[in-house]
Amino acid sequence: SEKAPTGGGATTDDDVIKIGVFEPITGANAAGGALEVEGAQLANKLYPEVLGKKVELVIADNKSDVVEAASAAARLVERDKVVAIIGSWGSSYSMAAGDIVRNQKVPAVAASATNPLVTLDNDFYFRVCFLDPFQGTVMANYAYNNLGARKVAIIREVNNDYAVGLAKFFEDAFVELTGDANAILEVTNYNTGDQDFSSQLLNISQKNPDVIFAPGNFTESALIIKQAKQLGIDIPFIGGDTWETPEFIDIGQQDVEGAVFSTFFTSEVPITSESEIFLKEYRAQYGKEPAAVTALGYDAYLVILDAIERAGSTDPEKIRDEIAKTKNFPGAAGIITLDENGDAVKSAVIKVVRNGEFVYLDTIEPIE
Amino acid sequence: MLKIENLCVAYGYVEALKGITLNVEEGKIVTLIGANGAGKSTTLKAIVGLAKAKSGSITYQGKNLLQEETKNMVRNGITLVPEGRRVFSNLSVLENLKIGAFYRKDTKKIEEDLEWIYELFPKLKERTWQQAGTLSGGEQQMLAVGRALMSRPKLLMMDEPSLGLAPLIVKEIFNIIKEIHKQGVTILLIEQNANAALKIADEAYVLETGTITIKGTGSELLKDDEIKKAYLGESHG
Amino acid sequence: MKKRDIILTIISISVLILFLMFANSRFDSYQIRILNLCAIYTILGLSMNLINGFTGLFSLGHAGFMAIGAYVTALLTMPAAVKNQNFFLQPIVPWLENVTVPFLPALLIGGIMAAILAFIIGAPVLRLRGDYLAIATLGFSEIIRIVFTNTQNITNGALGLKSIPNTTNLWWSFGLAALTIIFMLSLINSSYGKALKAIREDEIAAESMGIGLFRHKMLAFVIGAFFAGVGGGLLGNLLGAINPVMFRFILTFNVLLIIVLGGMGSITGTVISAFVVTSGLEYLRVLDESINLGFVRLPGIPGLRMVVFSSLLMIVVIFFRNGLMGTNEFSWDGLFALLRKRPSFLKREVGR
Amino acid sequence: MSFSLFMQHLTNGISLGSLYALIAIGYTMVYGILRLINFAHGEIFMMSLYFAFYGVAIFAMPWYVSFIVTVIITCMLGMLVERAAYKTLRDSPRITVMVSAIGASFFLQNLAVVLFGGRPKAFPTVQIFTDVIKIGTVSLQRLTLIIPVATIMLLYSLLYLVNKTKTGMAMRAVSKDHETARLMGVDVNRTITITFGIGSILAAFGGIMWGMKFPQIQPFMGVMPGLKCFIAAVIGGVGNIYGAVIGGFILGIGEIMLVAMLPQLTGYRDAFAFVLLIVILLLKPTGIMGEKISEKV
Amino acid sequence: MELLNTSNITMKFGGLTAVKELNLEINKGEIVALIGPNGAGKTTAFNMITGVYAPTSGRIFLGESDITGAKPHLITKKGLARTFQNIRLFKELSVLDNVFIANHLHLKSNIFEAVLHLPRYKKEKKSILEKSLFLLEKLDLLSFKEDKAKNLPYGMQRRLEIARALATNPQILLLDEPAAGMNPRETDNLTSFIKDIRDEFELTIFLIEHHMSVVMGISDRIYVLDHGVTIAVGNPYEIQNDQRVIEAYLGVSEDA
Ligand SMILES: Nc1ncnc2c1ncn2[C@@H]1O[C@H](COP(=O)(O)OP(=O)(O)OP(=O)(O)O)[C@@H](O)[C@H]1O
Ligand SMILES: Nc1ncnc2c1ncn2[C@@H]1O[C@H](COP(=O)(O)OP(=O)(O)OP(=O)(O)O)[C@@H](O)[C@H]1O
Ligand SMILES: [Mg+2]
Ligand SMILES: [Mg+2]
Repeated sequence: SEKAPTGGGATTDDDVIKIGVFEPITGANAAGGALEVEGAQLANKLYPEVLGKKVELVIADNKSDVVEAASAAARLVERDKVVAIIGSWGSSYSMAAGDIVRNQKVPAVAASATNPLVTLDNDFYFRVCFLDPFQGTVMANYAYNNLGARKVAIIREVNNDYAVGLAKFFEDAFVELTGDANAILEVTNYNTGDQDFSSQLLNISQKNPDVIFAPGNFTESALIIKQAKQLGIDIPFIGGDTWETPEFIDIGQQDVEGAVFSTFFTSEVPITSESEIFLKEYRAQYGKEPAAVTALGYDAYLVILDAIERAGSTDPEKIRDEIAKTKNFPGAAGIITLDENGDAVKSAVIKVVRNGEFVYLDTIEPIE
Repeated sequence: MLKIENLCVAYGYVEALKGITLNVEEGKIVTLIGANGAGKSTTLKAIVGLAKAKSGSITYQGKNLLQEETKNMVRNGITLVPEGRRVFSNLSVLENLKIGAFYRKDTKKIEEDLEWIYELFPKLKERTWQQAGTLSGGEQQMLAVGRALMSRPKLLMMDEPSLGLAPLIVKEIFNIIKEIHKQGVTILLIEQNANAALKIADEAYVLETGTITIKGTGSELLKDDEIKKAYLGESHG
Repeated sequence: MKKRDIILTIISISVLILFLMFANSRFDSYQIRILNLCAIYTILGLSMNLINGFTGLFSLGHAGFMAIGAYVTALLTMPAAVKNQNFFLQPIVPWLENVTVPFLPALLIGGIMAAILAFIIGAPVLRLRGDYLAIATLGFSEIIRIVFTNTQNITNGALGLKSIPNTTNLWWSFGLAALTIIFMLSLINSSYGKALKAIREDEIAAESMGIGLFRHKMLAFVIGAFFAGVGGGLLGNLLGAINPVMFRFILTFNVLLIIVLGGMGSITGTVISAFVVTSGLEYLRVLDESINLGFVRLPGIPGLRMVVFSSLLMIVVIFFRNGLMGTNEFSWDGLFALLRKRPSFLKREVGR
Repeated sequence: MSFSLFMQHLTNGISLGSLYALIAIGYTMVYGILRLINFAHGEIFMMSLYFAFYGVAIFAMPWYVSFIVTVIITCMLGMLVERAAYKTLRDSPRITVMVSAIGASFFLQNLAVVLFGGRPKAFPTVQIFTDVIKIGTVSLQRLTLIIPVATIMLLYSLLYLVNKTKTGMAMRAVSKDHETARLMGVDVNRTITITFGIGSILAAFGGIMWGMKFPQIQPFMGVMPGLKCFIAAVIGGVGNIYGAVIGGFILGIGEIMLVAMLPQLTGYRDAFAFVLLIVILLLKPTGIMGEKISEKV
Repeated sequence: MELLNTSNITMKFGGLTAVKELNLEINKGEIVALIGPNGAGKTTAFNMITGVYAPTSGRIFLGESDITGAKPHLITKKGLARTFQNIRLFKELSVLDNVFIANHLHLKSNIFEAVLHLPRYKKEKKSILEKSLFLLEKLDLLSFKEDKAKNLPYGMQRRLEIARALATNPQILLLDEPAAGMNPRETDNLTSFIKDIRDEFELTIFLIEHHMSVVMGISDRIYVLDHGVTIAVGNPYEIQNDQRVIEAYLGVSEDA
């Protein structure tokens, strides 16, 4: 259409290449969004140029809202003429942008959106993290093998697609491991923003599960674990990657000690040389330990940059083709190889809260 | 006591008062009569600051009233019995009376005045605890007058106090007005019942579409043919 | 209508059609999306104005009706394969799996479902008055959302629906918006519309004049819900992805805002306001992003846009209590009178 | 269900209910006087938590100093909100005021995002209140005992204020007719400001206790409690202070018991408040304790 | 022929009996007045008859049909219309619309016909418009037809309320203190006006009034209530000389 006459690049300004960062900066998921933005910005600072041109990040707030998300994505593509997009935290926002990037033929690389639907049937959406089914399996294995659990209860955030998905994948994996159709004693629900979970917890505790799996946001999860302790419930809690934020510990304090979860990356065991650069620079700039999703935001930027380099062009479609070919790319959060769906095949990391810190426990390799 | 000069009031584009001049002397009963919409209520509202004057002046005991806020009027001794009763429907009869004395601090005297009101309106005493909103129209009117008296006004202004009242009560209200007047209260009265009003008035003004057309003593106006024709009707006078 | 007015109206409509043709071929998808949203919000605003502005019912349940319309339309237009892909956690109920109908009937069914629900809800809640009605309808809209979150095998729960066919385009949205405007104008000026206004003015008097309160309130409520459902369906098939969280109270509030700013009880006001608010919100997006002034870069402050937006809103509400148009409507006579009185107005409009 | 388990549920319900009650009173106060759903009440509540947080975390005040300062600042904030969003709209159509109220609520939410950031913060807890004690088989925080007592105490002071004092009488008069109240010498603006101040103080009390029980604060945390407590007020009969407390308890205990008795309905827990609201309104359109408003024709 | 008939209607508000066992019989073509001290229960009686309140006990008949406890709009459809003690016009609507709306109850077209302007609706609309204009003309309100009702002078508003009530095609018209707020002169005009409309529209009129000049001037019969109890029924002459009525209501005759 209109783009054709300008030739190869969609950028209007020849000196800069624009990459969109499509994240929830405000609203319910602002915390997660901010972490990914940090990663992308750090990467941009370290690698500000490609093809001899300056790379500029254009940050668009999807306001943790699906309608806004679609508009924000459209705006990035059409008004800002970005050549690629990073994001978003929260699979539903990525899904809302899915049609736009596909129709406008601009590639998007999600950092931490783990819902299978994000990339499914969409040639223009990629991600640098693993998927919920894998994460569910990892945690089910951990509960079964390491904690010796045979009966589990689940408390999930029912209006959060991530939590609902992860709970289901965990359930399937755990039932298969135990061969016991009743291995999941109970699945109980709560809503985003709830603060009282006492009755759900008491109900669960009556069934005496070995472990409680609580996929959901760190905010509610920290409160859940805290309230369980206050009610005298002494059952181990395990969860997913969203727990890995400083607030999880701030809010949960001594009560979240011993909580175990899976995540993408650990700073204790740098995986690649890129990890070391990332860690060094991040600590220097922010004076704290990075979250996994920050590393993923960083990686998403690098993958795009690498693709532009290989394409030797700023034509979004050519960039897409190169992103799709990404193989054994050394990112900060591990080696990235994208499969035919555009999903990264990677290892997962297990961490535990110990003495007010997230401590590395184990690495789980991808299942082939 | 109260002097109004060249007062103009407008609601948006509607000019309700087009420069009226009016004088209320201490200790008198002054009445304002006129057709519906002539601007009678507006005059009273302007005095207490509920309607904004566009130009002109209102002075009360030498003080410029246009600068005063409505809430300070009772302190100055000016009380208005508003058109349409406006009792506090969610308050009891007793509380309505008490709120009439809101600014007063002399608790003892308030109690005495309460008794006085109950003497004037025995009906109200029967209904001390009833919510004012459920009183009948006439009862509410009595309550509104009683409430105003509780502030011990020097100048009592009443906007159509006989509206919707039974003949017996109308007579009673006029007797009460005379009674209050005897106790030294100056009265500015608006009435549709021009006949009765003129009978007790020392001084009367006729208002027509925002201007004063006739003024005189009550008895003068009662005899005026034009007034008879326009306001008193054939079956009267 | 005067002959002059008919001609002017025909000219305006033709100009609008030409504009849409132009927009379709020359505007980028972002601009087209905003235009689509404007038209959809016009429909939503008008439907809410019928209930709140013209009938005086304080209803805050719009997001619920929109949710019904959006889900029904989406589920009816998605091909079976897409549905199966969406429902990967728990399969969709069989009776929904294979039904696929064209867009227009799907929209209509969406609207009708919303209307049926309004009818069921209305029977009990329309007996309530004022704030109580407001809070009860708000409650129903939340209940709808919570039910949609929990009915995994019908709505896909929290996962929402994606890959909904992007059928909504300028012709659909503007076409339906125009039909809605015509419908509302005709309704409001009919005897039924006047009866609704009478209810708004004074329920007791209206009832004493022989107007059945319940029946007429229900009429407004159900018709409003129908158009809200249609608007919701258009919105869902514009976005391509919906989920229950999207239909929170804030969505109702956005629509409420449009009608209050435009003038409760004014169709013209609602239309203008829908366009101004929808595009205005997009313009304000600048505030959240960093601004490059050439020599310095001002960092964007996330959230500032909404702060500015809500202050603007409050200022407008405080200083223009009756909104842009009050209860007045556009007429050619009125426009000419305005132009004659204030020639500068014309200049400003043309200058832009 | 065993007796001890039931008691544990009940205790949790009472403690949640009394928190709801506390905030609901604030709604009811303002509604009673202004006939206005103060949508910003939930946000004033949220702001009070931030004030307390900053008092302790940034200004390193001891918790009791910080809490007192919080109550004062929140009170002022409430009065400020009244000035900005409501005062100028005294005689506007209801719906306009409602929109302004919702606008004020969004404004405060987003202001909080800008000022405090969107990420949640941990509310400073006070050991003596949050320690867990055991009574029989029931384990509870000390706070759980304190909250209902505080609620009941505040309830009675308020009842006294509204029904027995001159200020209270002025409040009730203002609620019906501003002009006439003014004629009687009542300072209407001052009365309304006081009402908002008191409502906000209650929000601050509620906020502080809420924060200690659920030590997590973020800019949008006022929305759900705000909505639920308003519902509690309506259930009880909005405008009626007793009603607010009763409504709060019914809602708190009801929510907990719903989940306790019917675990399969946990996903619908938030709907409970709305369903209850609608059921009560249908049975008794002005709430349990609400005055009957039969319009006299 | 009896048009309106109540048998022992009683209305209690909590402990208060506002109206006790009221028996009215109003014949076609009559003008009947209901008087009594403030708070006697007159308006309450109206409210029961028009369906605003459902009586605590007793039955109300309009012609043949029992209208006890029926909804107000259904009672209006049966041919009973009223005005209010405190004027209740549709304030923001035009004078013409106020009257137009009162015809809505007889509209046969459904909403689709109305929205689509189908022939039946067009025809009905035309006749409603003609009838409304005719009424406005009859009541001397035609020159105000485009004005908002709230902008009319008070006396006109009262007249408009009557015009609106007439537009519902009533057999019987209930007027609650039509002369309130009018000066004696205007009151005189009202008296002849009520008689005129009775004749012109073949109405039966039932009114509440405190102005004795009106009541005594036009009533065929008068009911007197006191504390909810009927203390007298009779023609104006009888009532004026009834000792109980004088004591409770009229006072010693002077002028009213
Ligand atoms: N709030 C208002 N807004 C607009 N116009 C008003 C308002 N109040 C009164 N008016 C107009 O001002 C004029 C004077 O009204 P006012 O109430 O003073 O009359 P009045 O002499 O007291 O009549 P009445 O005998 O009916 O009480 C009228 O034309 C009236 O319509
Ligand atoms: N809704 C109600 N609730 C409680 N009491 C009521 C209600 N309506 C009327 N009353 C009471 O019933 C009695 C009769 O009232 P009503 O209005 O019928 O009197 P009325 O005869 O019309 O008097 P008026 O001539 O003053 O208008 C009064 O004592 C009044 O307080
Ligand atoms: Mg007047
Ligand atoms: Mg009466």
